[in-house]
This record gives sequence, structure tokens and C-alpha cells, in this order.
Amino acid sequence: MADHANTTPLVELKGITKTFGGIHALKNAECRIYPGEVVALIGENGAGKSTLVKSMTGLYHPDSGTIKIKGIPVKLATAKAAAVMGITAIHQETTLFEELSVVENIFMGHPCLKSGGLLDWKQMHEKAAALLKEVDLDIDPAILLKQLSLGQQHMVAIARALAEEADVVIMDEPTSSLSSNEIEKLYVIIERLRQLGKGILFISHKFDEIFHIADRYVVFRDGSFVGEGNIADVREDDLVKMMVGREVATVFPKRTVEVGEPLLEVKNLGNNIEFKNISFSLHKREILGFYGLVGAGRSEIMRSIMALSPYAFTGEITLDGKAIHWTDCSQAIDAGVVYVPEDRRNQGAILPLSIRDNIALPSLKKLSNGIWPNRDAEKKLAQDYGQIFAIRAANIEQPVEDLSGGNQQKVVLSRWLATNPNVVIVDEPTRGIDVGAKSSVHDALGGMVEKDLSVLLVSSELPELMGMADRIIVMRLGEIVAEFDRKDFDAEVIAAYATGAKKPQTQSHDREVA
Amino acid sequence: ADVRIAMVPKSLGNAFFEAARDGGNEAAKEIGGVELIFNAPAVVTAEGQIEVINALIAQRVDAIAISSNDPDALVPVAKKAMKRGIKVLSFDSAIAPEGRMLHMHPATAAGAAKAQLEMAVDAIGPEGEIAILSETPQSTNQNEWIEEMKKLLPSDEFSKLKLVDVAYGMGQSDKSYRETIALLRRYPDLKVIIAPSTVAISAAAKAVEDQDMVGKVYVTGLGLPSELAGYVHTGSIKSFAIWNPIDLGYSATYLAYDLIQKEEVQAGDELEAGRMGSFKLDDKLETSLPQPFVYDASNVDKYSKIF
Amino acid sequence: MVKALKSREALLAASWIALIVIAGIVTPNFVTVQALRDLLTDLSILMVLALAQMIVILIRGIDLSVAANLAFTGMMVALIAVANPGLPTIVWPVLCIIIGTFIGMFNGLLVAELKIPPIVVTLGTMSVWRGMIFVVSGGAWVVQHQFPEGYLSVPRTPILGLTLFFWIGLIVTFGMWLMTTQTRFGRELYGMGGNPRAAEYAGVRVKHHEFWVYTITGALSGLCGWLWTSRYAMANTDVALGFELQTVAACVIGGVAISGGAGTIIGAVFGALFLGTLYNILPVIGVSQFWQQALSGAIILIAVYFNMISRKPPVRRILPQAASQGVQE
Amino acid sequence: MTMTVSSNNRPSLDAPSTISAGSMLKSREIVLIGLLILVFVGGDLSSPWFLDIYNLLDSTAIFSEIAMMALSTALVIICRDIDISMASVMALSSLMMGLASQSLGLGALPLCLVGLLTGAACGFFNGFLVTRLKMPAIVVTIGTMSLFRGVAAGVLGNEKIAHYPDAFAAIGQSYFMDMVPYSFITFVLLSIVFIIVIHYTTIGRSIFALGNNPEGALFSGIRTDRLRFILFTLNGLMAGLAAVFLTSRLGSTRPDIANGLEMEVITIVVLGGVSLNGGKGTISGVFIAALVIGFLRLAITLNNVPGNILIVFTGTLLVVSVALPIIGQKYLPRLSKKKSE
Ligand SMILES: Nc1ncnc2c1ncn2[C@@H]1O[C@H](COP(=O)(O)OP(=O)(O)OP(=O)(O)O)[C@@H](O)[C@H]1O
Ligand SMILES: Nc1ncnc2c1ncn2[C@@H]1O[C@H](COP(=O)(O)OP(=O)(O)OP(=O)(O)O)[C@@H](O)[C@H]1O
Ligand SMILES: [Mg+2]
Ligand SMILES: [Mg+2]
Repeated sequence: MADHANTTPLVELKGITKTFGGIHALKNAECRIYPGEVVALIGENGAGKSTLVKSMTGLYHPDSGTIKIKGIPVKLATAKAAAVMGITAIHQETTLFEELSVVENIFMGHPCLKSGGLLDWKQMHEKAAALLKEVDLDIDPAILLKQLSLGQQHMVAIARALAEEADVVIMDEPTSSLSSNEIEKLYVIIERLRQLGKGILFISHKFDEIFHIADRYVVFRDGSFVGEGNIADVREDDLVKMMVGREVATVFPKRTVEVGEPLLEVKNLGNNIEFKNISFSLHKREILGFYGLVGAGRSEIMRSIMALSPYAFTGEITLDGKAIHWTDCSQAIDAGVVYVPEDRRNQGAILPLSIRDNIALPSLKKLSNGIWPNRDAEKKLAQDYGQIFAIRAANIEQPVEDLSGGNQQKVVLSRWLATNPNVVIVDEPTRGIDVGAKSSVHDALGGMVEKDLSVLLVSSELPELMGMADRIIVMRLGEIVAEFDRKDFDAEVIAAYATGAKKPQTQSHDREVA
Repeated sequence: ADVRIAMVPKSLGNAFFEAARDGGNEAAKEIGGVELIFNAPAVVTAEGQIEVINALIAQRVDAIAISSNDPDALVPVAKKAMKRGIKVLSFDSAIAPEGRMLHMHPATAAGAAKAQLEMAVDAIGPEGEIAILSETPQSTNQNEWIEEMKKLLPSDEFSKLKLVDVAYGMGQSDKSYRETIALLRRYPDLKVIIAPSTVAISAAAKAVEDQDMVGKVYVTGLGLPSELAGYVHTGSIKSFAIWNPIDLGYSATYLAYDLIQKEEVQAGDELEAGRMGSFKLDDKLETSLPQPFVYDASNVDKYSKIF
Repeated sequence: MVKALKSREALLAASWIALIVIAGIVTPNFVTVQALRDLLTDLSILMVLALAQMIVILIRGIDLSVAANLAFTGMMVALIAVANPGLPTIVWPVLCIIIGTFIGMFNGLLVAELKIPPIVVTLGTMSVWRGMIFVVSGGAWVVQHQFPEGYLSVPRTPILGLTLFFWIGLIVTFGMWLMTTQTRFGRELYGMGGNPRAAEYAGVRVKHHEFWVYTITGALSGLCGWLWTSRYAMANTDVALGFELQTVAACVIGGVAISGGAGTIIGAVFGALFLGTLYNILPVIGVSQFWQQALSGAIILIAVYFNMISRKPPVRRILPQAASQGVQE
Repeated sequence: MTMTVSSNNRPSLDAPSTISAGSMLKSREIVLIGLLILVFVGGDLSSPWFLDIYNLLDSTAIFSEIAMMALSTALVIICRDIDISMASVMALSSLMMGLASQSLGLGALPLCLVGLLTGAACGFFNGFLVTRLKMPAIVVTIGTMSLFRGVAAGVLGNEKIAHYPDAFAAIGQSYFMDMVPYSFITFVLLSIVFIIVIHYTTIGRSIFALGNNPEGALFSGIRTDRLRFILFTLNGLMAGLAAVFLTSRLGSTRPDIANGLEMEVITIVVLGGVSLNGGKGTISGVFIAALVIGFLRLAITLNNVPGNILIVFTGTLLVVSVALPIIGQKYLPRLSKKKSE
């Protein structure tokens, strides 16, 4: 970093330590952000990235260590304090207000006031409109946030960060639920900020993004600083080695197993708001991929199959040739069909409960004689999956809410696999989890089909799908627009269908899947 | 003190019973060697009174004088007390006969009813529409008096009074106030509102004042001079009645003491009650104070200093 | 959604008018000018207290102690007034607000500083202040002729034909409307209610705001202490017993989300008007004395049901221009 | 570091509940037991009549009815719902029993059935409004609170019902071995049943899962609405049971019976450490809390302290008992260290 030798960093953290109960989230971690650069902060799940972010934004108070802003040591008591010092962050968890308008979401905490101290709505609307243009989001600033799609909501979060006009903008996994073209927009924005001489801390588990946008990298492992350098000077697997401390195969291990006869068949599913004419059939030992932009309606289909959707649907579903009419998802689970939801905080896990409780819950029927739970069995189950996924936790009685995002995701996967199902529907299983975890998830998926399971894999990551799936169904705006067999996978084409650049072959969607 | 007499009113925070307590203390002092325990629940419920009475039984007091919130609900606990040799009597509001050794009416129901109708006539003459604003549909005394009034109405003395409605203020100022307004709205020709309950009568009087109907509509009924003096002066109340709560508490305490002295009482017994002279038990083992006293502009101020 | 809100308030306003019309049909002189004046006067207290309750519910709290606060403050000030009748009338409302404010601050401290669930705190303080009435008054009542003249007469002074009671209600309403729509504090309350963590991340001073919300609620409850004792010329231990639930009911009827973060002042006000009017007309239209309570219970349920179905979450369409035949639930 | 490594320096793998909840609640029960001891010491010092086994047992009849309802209400609250209509349910049950005995002249057992069924029906109605019509529990029960009692008031008018069959009166008025009120025995037995069901069975697991994250529980295959529906009905049933004991103890039915009990029930639940945000709480806590409140009331009334001041004590107790541990945690660093482990 010779080029920074004589400039003072916008932010400088030294020897930051933060413990939660027993565990060290950060062990004298350090990090510097200079004007006009994008720093990629990388590390495994639970490496302490978000904790660092929260320490920089006054939400957590480090046990020890110094934070210098433009050379001046500071103590950040609250988020407000950090904002005043010119640090703002887009946090990993969504931090917006569903019931409020876009304008208010943007200006919550730092509104424009009239001389009289009253709110200056006019000015805020104007500014908001400008900001939305900047993030290239074409919506009325007055509408309520909950009317936006998730992707749009994230862009609002970004607009919100811009509104702070901070010198340091921190983005904690901003891309995890953005669609590819939204990510492009984000790049443009980051570029502009860099031009303006701001410092950006960019956290992501996706190396393509890191290599695309970052100038420097800082690597954490187990809460400690393990190294930094210029992106130009490293290769991906060097970074991986630094992160994980070992080699990790980043190629997807496609197991070659004999695909069997149709198991789960869906015909003309539709509920005239979210999706229509959905027909496909999942074969035994098959991994059937569902690709589409976030918001394409894949999850909604899966939720409908699992009887978890608020809307009634038309069409038929057969399992093993028998028509099924589930009225609640416990029946589906009993029938050996499970759904690993994409939204882990609200749907996937019961955060305040322990890892053991969480893993045991869906299998409770099996792990108990109806009334009396079997603790030892539960403990064993939890321990086993703790091993399989290398879940990073103090012990299996630790509340899941204390785990890092990625480790939470591992618990979520565990609890469903633990029910040993026949059909597993996984929705965005690797969203926001690190390379190591990712490959163990992929191993698990591969392992499933070998164990005679069939997998519906919903993912917005094309490489993952192309690596894992036997077939890929592409969805757009609630309809199936194309389907590909493994032999003719082609990233360009698939993406083209997903974005609508390529129109579906005539009546492609309502054709029977052979 | 070697004798402990407990007085359990309907509830605390009610000037009528505060006055009764003073009477009780007066009696206790007179008799000598008597300690008066005065306690009641926060809310007007039988359950609350039972809790209090239970505690009194546990303390093995010698006698309990109760103004009951529910004549039947108190019977079991009262029986329990008597089984443990505690003398139980009721005053003001009765416990069912099997639950007490004697009862002291503040006034005969008939007497109270008659007095209130007479005050109505006194206010507006023999003719006109009247309504009753009572406490709750369940208030034992009030119901008795209302019954008696209904019996009396046909008699030629009151035959021209027309009872148009019976409303309930639920012992709450705001509800009583609203009910009064409602009565005024529904019965434009209403002349008198009889409110046999302290909360109701003041709320009704206030409402009549606020409606500028003083002189057109009169409120009467039962209440304390200390609480109603103001309305008598503004004119919304011409006259109202109440028996002397001090005498009531005084007598009840004396009767309790008498009960402790003589193991048994039966119909016809004459019981000593200090300055009140003596009370004769009728065949239902009940007795009563002399008729309620009527207050108006001429004497209200004198008494409002006392109770 | 904004439209939906508007329409909900319109619906409320309509049903309120409907109530009055019904009453008018059954009992014509319920709709005389005089009668409507009295009605508005009568509604003012519930209005103010419902608004006090509303801002607490808005931040996912609840204040069960408003009625006890009202009663205690009313008694305190009544006693003070009896003791020194000479003081100018303005003293009474000010004193009420001051005492109420302290009671509110106490709640606020426990909730904001110690993070004790509001329902626990206010359930406790509800009994405490209710009991304290007895302690300070020794069970005695304060009644009409004991109050200083102004204490009773001033709130009754008609201004433009309507009593000061009503104008106070109106002023408070306007103040609260201004606060919740035009001030930073007010808007941030919506944020806190909608997503507390997000609010904290956004730099909202959650603790500070929480404290002041309970304080404001206390102050308004205190003010009502004066209004109440003055209106009924009576201070005793049972003043406004159980009134807190009416305020909650009013808010909910007014479309304030019990889960926090949503609801408007106008809505809450109409909720209060609706409920209060209901209590006024049930006796007037000659509903059996015995059935009034049951009826009001039923009507509360129905009212709540209706504005609940009007607050359905928006359907998140994915299909473009999907066929517009309704969604079957 | 994977679990195996870290788990050997943490042997406490089978803590009853989750770490955070677990320790929180244990500290809660310790606080409560402390309070109970205080109450007994205070009671004994202040009144010669307090430490008398007959008086103590006798007083249990006063609070056992409330305490029973606290058990089931605790479950409702753990599931993030709330029910403040119980007292009114009691009134309605009492009314139905009254009518049944008056007009049909039913015997003791059928009367109890009538009471229980009425209670269950009311609870079912609440449950229906909450889970089927998706109305917020607090709102629903505010409404049914006046609806149920209102119906009782409407039917009774200015009438009242008294004189129940002796066998029925015995339920609430006679004692086991001339000492222990049957209502108290029932309460203790029910507490044991509840403790087992809630803390040691799959049903309990589902309840806590639901309380901690309804959506997550639903996705885990728990039939959440059904469960809530059942709990509301159960709560009604318990109110019915309480009504049986109370009616029998009073031997009389009026619309204002059990007026205001709902707040006492909730006070016990909250004092017992059940979190109103759902998902946290123990029945043992509720059990001890019931005893604390019950005996505190006895101690206070034995000193002939006016009822109006008694509520000051219970109110203060509620707030202080919750505040103290928090203050300790917040301002005594050593304690807080222990806590966060
Ligand atoms: N509030 C908390 N309480 C207890 N432990 C926590 C808390 N927040 C984080 N941790 C622990 O601190 C460690 C770091 O968590 P952090 O969220 O910073 O990881 P991360 O690098 O952001 O992971 P991810 O990439 O999955 O987001 C984890 O082991 C986690 O269990
Ligand atoms: N506006 C929104 N507010 C809150 N959550 C949303 C919003 N939009 C989407 N989500 C949630 O985010 C996740 C993905 O968004 P959405 O459901 O729109 O896409 P999807 O149905 O998952 O389509 P796909 O599965 O193809 O991405 C889902 O869990 C959805 O419930
Ligand atoms: Mg993170
Ligand atoms: Mg999805």
C-alpha cells in the first residue's frame, strides 16, 4: 500500500476486540479505509465482518481497541454519532420500514427540517426523487415500502445510505438479494462514490464481485486480521486460502447418479397473482434447478406446493403418482417433502431457540414417541450436523440468533435434512454464505441424490445451478420461459431468458415436461 | 382491648361509611374496652368482602357487622364465622337471614321509599313524570326501595306521579351523568329524577345544572348533606333524605356488642344501644333506625359539617 | 395504501354520522344543536385520552395506567384546589399536567431505561396510583361545592357555542396531528413502531423517544384529570375505573395497529368519537338498560372486524396484468 | 472452530431450555422464591395470625381460582396472544350454571359440566375470532370481555340466582381433611400437569417454538393456528373451572361476579416471569407467583390494611420484582458478566 503511505485513512481500526458471552467475535482486528478506494472485507461466515461493521457504526461497543476517524481517535456511542462522523452503513439485515413511504425510509433519522423545526416534506420529496434517479429506481417516492419488491427495497436502502452524504459507506453483503442488473447499477454507484473520494467498505462472499469492484482486500479469519493487499496482486484461491486456512475446491462437485422415474409431478399450477401454467416433474435422484431473477415467483410456487401460501391455487400435484391435497405443511413433511425457505431469519429458523431445538423441531415427530421428546437423540442429531456443516458455535445449546448469517443458514439446512426426506426443496441455499460453507452445502446436495433423494434447487446463482443441476427451468414474471437439459446448459442463453432478452419459444410454458 | 368488633362496609372511600365508622368508634369508646376494626375491599364486590371477612375470622374477632354487597354470596363465609363462635350481624345492606344473627335496616324499605316519593311531590306537586336513577341492577337496597315505590305509586297520594323509567348509573359518575342526560332527552316532560344512591344523585344534579334545567327538573333521593349541600343551593336539588350514618354505625356497633354479651337473640328481644335507646327485633330478627331525615336549604349547611 | 387509510377514516366518519342519525330518528331531540354540543363536550375526554394511548401503541407499547393517572391527578389537584381556592384557575390544569407528566415520566423511565415491558410497568403503576388516591384522600370525596368556582365553570365556558372541553380536545388533536405528521419526533415514532432495530440503526434515539412518549401520555392523562373532575364535579377513588380499556378500544376501532408502527391521529379521534357516541346513544335510543354492555361489546368487535379487513396487506403481484378475477383466500 | 472442539470446554449441553432463556428464567424463580420467603417473614412479624397452617390453607381458597386461570393464560401469552376476557367468561359460566340449577334443577356434576362447557365455548369463540378471522387477541378479548359479561348482565337483569344444591356448594366450601380447600388441591395438581406438558412434551416444544417465531414454527410443520385455537379454548375451559369453584364458594350468581379478576390473573402471569413478547416463561414461575400474591394479600388483610392500599402493594411488587433483576444486571457488572454467559 505504498500509494497510501502519506495519506491519513478516513477510518482506521486497530486492535478491535469484541466478545459475546464466551466467544470472540473479533480478536484485535484491524482495518483501514482511505479516500477514493473500495476495500473488500472478506472472511468466512462468522469471521466477524458484520461485527466489525457494527463496531464502526456505534451499534456495538468494542471491548478494546481504537477507532480513528481522519486521524482523530473517537468513541462511537450510537449510530447517530457514527453518522455525524461521516460513517454510514447498509447492514446485512434489512433495516427499512415497511409501513412507511420511500421518502421516510430514506430520511429516517436525518430528515430535512424547516427553519421552524418542522419537517420539510417538499425538500425531502425532491431530494428523494433525485436519489432514486441516482440509483436508477423509477418509483414514486410517496408509495409505501412494502409495495416494492425485495430488490427494489434494497436499492432504497442504498439510496438511503447515499442520502447521508457520508465519507465512508459500508455495504454488508449488499448484493445477496439483488438481481444481476441491479448489481450492475450498484457497481455504477460505487464507482461514482469512488470518484467523489469517498471510502467504501464492500463485504461479499462472491469473488467475481470483489475482483470486479474492489481496489484492496482485507481478510479476516476467526475474528482476527489475517492480511490485506491490492486486489491486483492476488488470485482467488490465495484469498480463499487466507480466509479458510486451507484449500477449498470452488468447482461444483457434480455427482453422476442414475436419474430415476418421475417422483413429484406438477401440472398447470397457477393462482393468477403470482404464477400460472407451471408444469414440471422432478425425477428420483434428480437435481432440478429453478433459475430466475429475484422476484420471478419461484419461492411462491414452492410455498404453494408446501401448502404454505396464503392463496389457493389451481392445477394438480402428484407424488409417486398419487394426487396430493395438502392443507398444511406438516402433511407435506410427513410425506417426505420438505422446503428449506430462503428467508432464514423469519421462516428458516427460530432464532431465540438453541441450535439443538432448531434442528430437532421439524423432526420432532420422529424423535419422540408422540409425546415425550428424546433429548439424547436430538443432541446426537445436532452434534452430527454440527460436524457435517462445521457450524461455528460455542455449543449446540447456543441460541441460533447469536450465530453469524452463514452459520444460521447451515443450521437451517441441517434442520430440514435431519427429517430425512425424499424430496428436498431448497430455496437460495447458499445466499450469503462463504465458500467453505458453500462447498459443504453443495456436497450435501450431491450427497442427497446419492442417497436416493430428489432435489428442487431454487437459486439466483447461475454458476451454482449449472454446476449442480441435471435440468434447469428458467422462470420470468411468474411463468416458465425455458427449460434446459444438462448437455445444453449455456449461461448466456439461460440469462437471456431470465431477463427477458430472449422471448420464450411459443407455448414453451404449457408443454408437458417429458 | 378485650373485645374486638369488626365493621365491614360495602367499600372504602365512601363518605357514608366513613361517617358510620365514626359512629362506631363513638360507641366503642362509650362501651369501653372495645376495639373497632374497620376494613373493606377496594372495589364493591362480594369476593372482596369475603377475603376481608376471612382475614377477620382468622384474627378471631368477637363480632362482625357487615353491609353486604351480595346477600347470598356472603352467607357461606358468615356461617363459617358463626361456626367459629363469631357473632355476625348485617347493617345497612342485609345478608340473607341464614347468614346473620340480626340485621339493622337504616330505615324500613317502605319508609325510605315513601320519603323519596314525598320529596318528589314536595318538589313538583302531586302530578308529573318521574324517573329513577339507581346504582346497579343488582344493588339490593335500591331494588327493595324501587319495589316499594312501585307499590306506593298507585296509592291516591302519589297516583298522579308517572314513573317513566328506571336507569342505572353503575356507581360511576360518568355513566350516571350520561344516563341522566339520556333521561332528559327521552322524556322532555320529565319533572323529577329520584336517585337513591350517593354517586347517582350528585351526577344527576350536575347534569341537570349543565342542562340549565334547574327549576324545570328536580333531582331528589338519598345522599349526604356534605356532598349535596352545593346542589341544594343551586336549586337542582330541592330536598333529599338520608338516615344518620353516624347513628347507624353507632347502633350497629352497640348491637354487635349486645350480641357478644348475650349468646342468643330471638324475636322480640330489646337490645341496648346507648344514646339511641333500644332496638326491638321483629320476627325476622330485623330492626331499623327511625325514618330517614329530610334535608333542604334550611338545614343542609348545619349537617354538611357533620356528615 | 394511503388511499386505503383515507377510506378507512372516511368509513369511520360515516359510521359515526350513522350512529347519530339513528339516534336522531329514534329520539328526535338527540340531534338538537344543544344535544350535539353536549355530545361533543362529552366526547372530549375520551378523545384526548385515546390520543394519549395512541402514541404509546404506535411504538408497540401500551399504557394501562392512563385512567389511574387521570384519577389520581384529578384527586390531588382537587384536594389542592379545596385547600387553596384563592389561586387563579389556570393553576389547576397546569398542576394536573405537571403531576401527570411526572407519573408519565415514571412509566417512561421504567420502560425506556430498564426495558421492562410496558404492559408490566403500567399494569403495576395502574394499581399503585389507583391505590394512592385512597392514601391521599383518606377515602373522602371532593364534591361540587368544595371546588373553587372557576375549577368547574371555566371548562364550561362556551366559545363559538362550544364548551372549552371540546376546544381543548380539538387543540390536543391538532397538536398531536402536528406532532405525528410534521415533526421529526413524531415520524420517528412510526419508525420505532414499525421496525425498532432498523430505527436504532438509522440513528433514531429510541430510548429518548420512548421516555418522552410515555411522558406525553402521562401529561395528557393528567390534563384529563382536570377535565373529568371538573365535568362531573366529583373526585373519588373510583373515578374513570376501567376507562383505560375504552381508550385502547377507541384506538383499535380507529385503525391503530396494535402491533405498532401504523395508525393515524384522525383515525384514533374518530375511533374515540364513535365509541363515545355509542355510549351516549345506547341509553337514549332506549336499549334495555340490561343489554347495553353486551351490545357495546358486540359493536366494538364488529367495528374492529371491519377496519381490519380494510387493512389487508397489499397483494404482491408477480404476474404482469394478471387476470383481475379476485384472489380466493 | 467446529462444535466438537468448543463443546468440550462447554459440558452444559443439555440445559433444560436455551442458554439465554434458561438462565433468565432460573434467576426469575430464585427472585420469586426470595419474595415468597420475604412475604412469610413479613407476614409472621406483622401478624400473630399469619403463620397458622389453618389460616394459610384457608386463604388459598381465595386465590386458587385466579391461579388456575393464570396457568392457561400463561400459555396463551407465551404464544404471543393475550386473553383479558376470562373474568367475563367466568360470569357467563356462572350464569349458565345458575340457570341450569334453577330451571333444570341439575345436580352437582352436571352443573360443573355446564360451567366447563360454557367456558370452553367462550374460549372457542375467542379462538375463532383470533385464528380464523385473524383479529388481534387483545382487541378480540377487550370486545368479548364486555360481550360475555354483558350477556350475563342482560339475561339476569335485576334478578339474581342463589341457592345451589348442597353437593355443588360443597365443591368450593368444603375442605379436604377439614384443612385444604379443594380448589387449592386442584390448582396444585393442574400446575404439575401443566409443568409436565409445557416443559417436557412435544406439545410444549411446539408452544415455545410458536411463541418465539410463529412463521418459523409454521414452516417447521407446526399447525400454529390450530395450536392457538386450542389454547384459547383451554383458557376458556379453565375460566369455566374457576367459575365452578367461585360460584360454589359464593353460592350466588350475579353479573358482576369475578369483576376485574383478569388483571389479577395477568399480574400473576407477568410476575411469574412470562414474557409478553412471547416465547419465554415457566409454569413453575407462575405457580410461585400465585403463592406470593395470595399470601401477600393474606398478610396484608390480616393487618386490616384497607383493600385500596393492598393494590398499591401488589402493583409495586409487580414492578419492583421485574425491575430489580434488571437493575442488578444493568448496574452490577459482576452480575451482568454471569448473565451474559
Ligand atoms: N449479538 C451477538 N451475540 C452473540 N454472538 C454474536 C452476536 N453477533 C455475532 N456474534 C458472533 O460473532 C461472530 C461473528 O459474527 P458476524 O456476524 O460478524 O460474522 P460475519 O463475518 O458477518 O458472518 P457472515 O458472513 O455470515 O455475515 C459469530 O461467531 C457470531 O456467532
Ligand atoms: N416487497 C417485499 N417485502 C418483503 N419481502 C419480500 C418482498 N418482495 C419479496 N420478498 C421476499 O423476498 C423473497 C424473494 O422475493 P420474491 O418472493 O418476490 O421473489 P421470489 O418469489 O423468491 O422469486 P424468486 O424465488 O424467483 O426470487 C421472498 O421470501 C419474498 O417473500
Ligand atoms: Mg455478516
Ligand atoms: Mg426466492
